[in-house]
Amino acid sequence: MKKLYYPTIIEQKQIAQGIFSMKLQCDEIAGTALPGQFINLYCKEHELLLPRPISICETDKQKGTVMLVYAVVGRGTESFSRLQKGDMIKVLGPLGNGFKIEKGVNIHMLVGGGIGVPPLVELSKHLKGEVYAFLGFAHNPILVGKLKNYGAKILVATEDGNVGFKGNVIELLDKKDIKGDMIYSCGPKPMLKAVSEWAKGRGIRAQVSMEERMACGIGVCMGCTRKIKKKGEKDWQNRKVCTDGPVFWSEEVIWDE
Amino acid sequence: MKKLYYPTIIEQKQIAQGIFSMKLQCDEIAGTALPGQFINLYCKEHELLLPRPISICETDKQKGTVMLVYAVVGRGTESFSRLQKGDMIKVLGPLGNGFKIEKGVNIHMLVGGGIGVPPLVELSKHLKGEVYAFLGFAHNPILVGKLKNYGAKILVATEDGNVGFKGNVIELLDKKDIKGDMIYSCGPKPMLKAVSEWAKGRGIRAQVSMEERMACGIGVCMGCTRKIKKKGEKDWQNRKVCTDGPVFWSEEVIWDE
Amino acid sequence: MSKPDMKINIAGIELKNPVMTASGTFGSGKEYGEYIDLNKLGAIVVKGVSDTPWKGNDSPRIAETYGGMLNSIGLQNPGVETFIKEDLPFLEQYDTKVIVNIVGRTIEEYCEVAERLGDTNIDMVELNISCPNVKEGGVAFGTDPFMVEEVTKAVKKVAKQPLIVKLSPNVTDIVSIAKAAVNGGADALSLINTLLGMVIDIDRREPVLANIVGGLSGPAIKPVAVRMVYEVAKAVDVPIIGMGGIMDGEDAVEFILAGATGVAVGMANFINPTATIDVLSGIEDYMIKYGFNSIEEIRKGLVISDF
Amino acid sequence: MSKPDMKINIAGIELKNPVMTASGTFGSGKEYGEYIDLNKLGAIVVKGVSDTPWKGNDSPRIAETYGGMLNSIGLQNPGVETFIKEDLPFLEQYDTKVIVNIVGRTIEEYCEVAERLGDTNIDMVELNISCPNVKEGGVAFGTDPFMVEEVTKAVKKVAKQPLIVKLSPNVTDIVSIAKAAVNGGADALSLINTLLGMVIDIDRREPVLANIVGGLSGPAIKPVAVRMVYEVAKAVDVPIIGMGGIMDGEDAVEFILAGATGVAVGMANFINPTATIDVLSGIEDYMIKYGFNSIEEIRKGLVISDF
Ligand SMILES: Cc1cc2nc3c(=O)[nH]c(=O)nc-3n(C[C@H](O)[C@H](O)[C@H](O)COP(=O)(O)OP(=O)(O)OC[C@H]3O[C@@H](n4cnc5c(N)ncnc54)[C@H](O)[C@@H]3O)c2cc1C
Ligand SMILES: Cc1cc2nc3c(=O)[nH]c(=O)nc-3n(C[C@H](O)[C@H](O)[C@H](O)COP(=O)(O)OP(=O)(O)OC[C@H]3O[C@@H](n4cnc5c(N)ncnc54)[C@H](O)[C@@H]3O)c2cc1C
Ligand SMILES: Cc1cc2nc3c(=O)[nH]c(=O)nc-3n(C[C@H](O)[C@H](O)[C@H](O)COP(=O)(O)O)c2cc1C
Ligand SMILES: Cc1cc2nc3c(=O)[nH]c(=O)nc-3n(C[C@H](O)[C@H](O)[C@H](O)COP(=O)(O)O)c2cc1C
Ligand code: FES
Ligand code: FES
Repeated sequence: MKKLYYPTIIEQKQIAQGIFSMKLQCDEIAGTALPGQFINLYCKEHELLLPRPISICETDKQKGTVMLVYAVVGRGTESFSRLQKGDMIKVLGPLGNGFKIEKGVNIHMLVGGGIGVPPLVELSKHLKGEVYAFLGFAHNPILVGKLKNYGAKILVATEDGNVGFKGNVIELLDKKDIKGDMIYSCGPKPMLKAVSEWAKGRGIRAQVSMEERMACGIGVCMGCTRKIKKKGEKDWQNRKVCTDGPVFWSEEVIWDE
Repeated sequence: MKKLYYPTIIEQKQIAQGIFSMKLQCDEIAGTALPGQFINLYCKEHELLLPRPISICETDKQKGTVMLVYAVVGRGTESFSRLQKGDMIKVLGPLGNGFKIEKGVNIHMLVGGGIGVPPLVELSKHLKGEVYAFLGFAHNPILVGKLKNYGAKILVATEDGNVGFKGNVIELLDKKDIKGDMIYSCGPKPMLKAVSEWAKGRGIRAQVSMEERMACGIGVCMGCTRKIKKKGEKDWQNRKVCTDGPVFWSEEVIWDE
Repeated sequence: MSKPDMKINIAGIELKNPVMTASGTFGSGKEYGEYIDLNKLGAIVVKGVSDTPWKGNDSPRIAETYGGMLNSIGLQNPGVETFIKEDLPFLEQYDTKVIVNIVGRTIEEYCEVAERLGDTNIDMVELNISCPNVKEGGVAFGTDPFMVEEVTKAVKKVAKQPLIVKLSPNVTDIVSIAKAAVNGGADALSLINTLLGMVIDIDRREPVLANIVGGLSGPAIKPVAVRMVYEVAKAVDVPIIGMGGIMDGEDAVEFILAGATGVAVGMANFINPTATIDVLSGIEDYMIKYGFNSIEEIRKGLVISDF
Repeated sequence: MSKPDMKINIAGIELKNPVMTASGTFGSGKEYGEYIDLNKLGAIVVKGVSDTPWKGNDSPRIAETYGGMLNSIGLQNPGVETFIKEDLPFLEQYDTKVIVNIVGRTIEEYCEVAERLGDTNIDMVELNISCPNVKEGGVAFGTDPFMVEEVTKAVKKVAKQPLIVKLSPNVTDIVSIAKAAVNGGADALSLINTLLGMVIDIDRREPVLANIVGGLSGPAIKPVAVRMVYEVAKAVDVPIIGMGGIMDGEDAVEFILAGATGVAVGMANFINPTATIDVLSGIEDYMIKYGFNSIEEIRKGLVISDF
C-alpha cells in the first residue's frame, strides 16, 4: 500500500560518475510496486522540505528489497548520496502508475536515456517475448549488465562513442530499424519527444515516462502537470504526472512546449 | 584567538536530568579562554541558523580540552545532546569578557543557580584565598564535586530540600552570613537581581554574569543588550552582553525590568 | 484525565476541533483519506473552485525554497459543476465540515460560484481574493481595501452559507484589508495566503517556474503569518483561521495564541500525509500539559508584558 | 585562467566587486576585521546612524525562526558625531568604499545626518526608510510612495554623496515605491529590508521579542527578495543592491541574474564570519565556470522563455 515508510538502507554505492544505487529494505513497497512506479524520498535536512521522486529500478519481493538508481544533480540527491548502509530514510510509495503491459505484444522495445534507464530494469523482468533495450548515454553506460541478465538484447549508444554506437539513441533506433510492437521509454524530454515521433512514423505504440517537478506526489497539489490530450478529447488538459502518469501514451502528450 | 573552529567531541554525557556535559578537543580555545567566557555553538540543522552561546565550564590547557555543561531547553540544545563522541561541532570563541580577578581579594563568594554554576568551575581554579561556593538548585545539584575538588567550601541549597539547605540561594546566603570581599554570580535573572541587592546591603562588591538572546556573539548586531549604567554616567545605555559582558558589576545593572 | 474540549465556533457553525486543511493542499480530501481518518478533522477546505474549468499555469509549477516552497498552480480546477458532481458526494460521507474556496476573474464569476454552492449543503464558503498566481482577479481583488469590500459585499449578498474571506499577505497594511472584508460582511477571515516569491536556476539562468513568480508557503513564512494574525485579531471581531507554515501542534498553538480561532495545515501535508492529525494531537497535548479547557482559553491566553 | 573582472559601478563610483555588507549586520567593520581582510570587500555598509544617539528597543531583541531570524534592535546607535569620530577613522584605513546607512524620525533629522556626512569622505549615503523596528519615521516613510518621494528629494538636496534608497518589502507594490524613490532623486536602490514578523513562546505564552514584532531576515526570505529585485529591475534604470538571505555565492548570483548590480550579505555574517569573502569567491567561481567576463554580463544573462 502506498504509505510512509522508514526503511533501512542496506546498500549504497556509486555505479558511475555522479550516479548512485541505493537498496532499501522495505517489504511493503517491494511486495506491491509495479514497474514504472516511483517513490518519494525525503531529505534529512529540514531546510529541504519537498520530497524527491525517484523511480523504482528493481524490486526483490522475496528479500523485500527496493533498488533505486539516482544521479546527483542538486542538494537533495547530494544529501542522499551521503547516506550510508544502516541509515534510515523516509519514503512514501509506491506512487504513480506503471507501464502498461498488454497481452499480445511480442516484440518489446525499451528506449532509455541516461538516468531514465532505471525503471526499464524492473519492467524488463515482466515482459514476455523479445525485448530490445536501446540505451543512450553521454559517456558511461549504466545498468547494461542487469538488463542483459534479464534477457534483453542490448543496443548501446554513447554521444562520444565511448561504448557502442556513437550518437544518440534515436540515431541508433534509425540504424537498427527494428519494428517492435510496443515502445517503453524513459529519459530526458527531448529524447521522449523524438522517440514519440519515431514511433509515430513507424506506427508503433509508445509509452513515455515523464518527469515534472513535484510537491505532494499523490495528486493533491496540482504541481506536476503536463499537457495531455486523451483520445477523443477536443482539447488538452493539464494532467498530473504523479497520479495520471508518470507513464503516458506518447500520442497523448502535447510536445510543443 | 577568537575564531571559528570545528573541534571533535571527545566526551558527551548526561550528568543530571536534562543536563549534559560535553568535552571538546580544541587546543586554541583551551589555551586562551578566561574564566567566565563563553563560546557559540552551531547546530547541524540548517533551519536553526543562530548559534547558541554556552559558557566555558572548564578548560584543560595541557590536554587542550574544553568542557561545557548545558541544559536541554529547546531545539538547539536538544540537537547538541544527540551528538556523540567523535562527532564534529562548529564553534566560535572564546567570546566575551570573563570575571575580573582583582588583587587583594581574599574571601571569594561564588553564587551560582542551576545552569549558572558551570562558569564558576573554571573561575574557582583561578582564585587565591578562601573560596565559598553558594549553589542553588531546584532539585538535583550539579558540579558540586568538581568545585569541592578545586578547593571551594560548598554550600548547597535545593528548593525541595533534596540536598543541603531547603530554600533558595539567597536564603542560604542570609543564613550563613559570610562576609566575603567579592561575589561572582551566575544564574537566572531574578537570582542575580537578589544577589545584587544582597551584596549591596552588605557592602560587598559583586560581579554578575548575564544572559540575553544573541545573534552574532561578537558585538555587531546589537541584539543582546541590557541596560547598564556605568559609574559616573548620568543615564543608562543599552550595552552588549556578548562583548561588554557577559560579566558586569552588579551595581551597574539596571534591574527594574 | 479527560480529553480537553477542542470545539470551536465559526459564524454559528460548530467545528469539533480547530484543525482544517489549507485550500489547494488537500485536493478534495480523497487522496488523504488513504492516510488519515477524515472524520477527525475540524473542517476540510477544498481547493479553489471557479464557475467554469480553469486550466491553470504552465509547468514547472513548483520550486523548492529554504524552509518552504513556491507554487504557481494558477487555480487549475474542473469548475463548480464537476466539483459538486464528483467531489462533494465523497465529502458528504464524512462527519466533518466542508468549506469551499471560491475563485473568479470578476465579481460576477465569484458570485456565480457562491450562488451555485448555495444549493448544496456545504458548510461555508471561503472567498479567495488572494491568489498570487492568476493575472486577472485573484490577488488584484485582495490588495485594495475598496475592492475587498466590494467583492465581499457582492458575494455575501448571494451566498447562503457563512462567508470566510481569505487575505493576501502581499499588502502594506493587512489591518485595513481585514477591516474592509469585515465591513463587506465577512463572517470570518482566513490568513495568510502565500507571499509572492521567485527562484532562479542559476545554471540554466532562468526562473524555475514557468510563471516566473509564485506563492511562497511553508515554515519560512510562519513569522509573517503569526504577525498578521496578531495584528488582525486585535483589530476585528470576527473569528480568524490562521495558517502559514504550520508543521506541528506547537506551530498551531502559536497561531491560536496570536488570536486565531481555527488553524489550517498546508504545505505540511506534502511532507507528512498525517500532518493534520499530528497537529490536532499536538494541540491536545499542549492543552493537557498546561491545563487549558478550551481553544478559546488559549486564544485569550497571550500575555503582553509592559516592558 | 585570468581572474574575471568583478568591478561594478554605482552612481559613478567604482567598487572593486559587488559584495557589500548589509547595514546593521556588520557593525562598523571593526569586529569582522578580525576574521577577514576588509580590503577585499566591494563596500562596507555601516549600521544605521541618526543625528543624536538612539537607545534602541528593549531586550529580548532577537528571535530565531525557521531558516531565519527576527530582530528588533530599533536602530540603537551612538549618533553621527560619534560615528564620525570613532568609527570613520578606522574605516578610512581600508581600500574599500564606505556607505553610511542613515535614519531619522523626521525628514529634518534625515537631512541633518546627510548634511553632516557631507563634510566627510564617505562614499555614499543609504537612506533607510524601511526599518520596521521604530515607531516614528523608519518604515512609515517607506510604505507610501508620496512620502518616499518627499524624503528622498529632501535628502538628495542636501547630500553631497550619491544617494541609495533602501526599500521596505512590507508593501503592496514595490515597483511604485521604487519609482517614487527614483523620482525623488535616488541614484541607486537597495532592497530588501526585513519583513515584519512575530514569534510567540508558547510555553511562556508571550512574544519572544520585547517589541512584540521584529524584522525577518535570512534564507527564509530570499524568494521574496529575489522577486522584488526582479520586479524593480525591470521598472527602473538605477542600479540595484540586492539582499535578503544571501548565504553563499550562488545566492548572490541569483540576485544578480534577477537584476542586481551589487549584493549585500546580512544575517549570514552571524553564522559565518567570513561569509562576505565566501560569497565573493563563490561569485568568482560561477563566472569562471560559465565564462562570464563581468558582473554586468551576469546581470543581463537571465533568460525568460516564452512558455
Ligand atoms: C516520476 C519521477 C521519477 C524520477 N526518477 C528518477 C530516478 O530514478 N533517478 C534519478 O536520478 N532521478 C529521477 N527523477 C528526477 C529526480 O526527482 C530529480 O533529479 C531530483 O528531485 C533532484 O533533486 P535535487 O535536490 O538533487 O535537485 P534540485 O535541483 O536541487 O532540486 C530542487 C527541487 O526541484 C525538484 N526537482 C528537480 N529536478 C526535478 C525533476 N527532474 N523532476 C522532479 N523534480 C525535480 C526537486 O524535487 C526539488 O524539489 C525522477 C523524477 C520524477 C518526476
Ligand atoms: C553568555 C551566555 C552563556 C550561557 N551559558 C550557558 C551554559 O553554560 N549552559 C546552558 O545550559 N545554557 C547557557 N546559556 C543559555 C543557552 O544559550 C540557551 O539555553 C540556549 O541558547 C537555548 O537554545 P535552544 O535552541 O535549546 O532553545 P530555544 O529556546 O529553542 O532557543 C531558540 C533561540 O533562543 C535563543 N535563546 C534561548 N534562550 C536563550 C538564553 N537564555 N540566552 C541566549 N539565547 C537564548 C537561542 O540561542 C536560539 O536562538 C548561556 C547563555 C548566554 C547568553
Ligand atoms: C500547492 C498549493 C496550492 C494552493 N492553492 C490554493 C487555493 O486554491 N486557494 C487558496 O485560497 N489558497 C491556496 N493555497 C494557499 C494555502 O491554502 C495556504 O494559504 C498557504 O499555502 C500557506 O499555508 P502553508 O504555509 O501551511 O502552506 C495553495 C498553496 C499551495 C502550496
Ligand atoms: C540585526 C540586524 C540589524 C539590522 N539593522 C539595519 C539597519 O540599521 N539599517 C538597515 O537599513 N537595515 C538593517 N537591517 C536589515 C539588513 O541590512 C538587511 O536588509 C536584511 O537583514 C536582509 O538581509 P539578510 O537576510 O541577508 O540579513 C538589519 C538586519 C539585522 C538582522
Ligand atoms: S505532485 Fe502534487 S499533484 Fe502531482
Ligand atoms: S549578540 Fe550580537 S551584539 Fe551581542
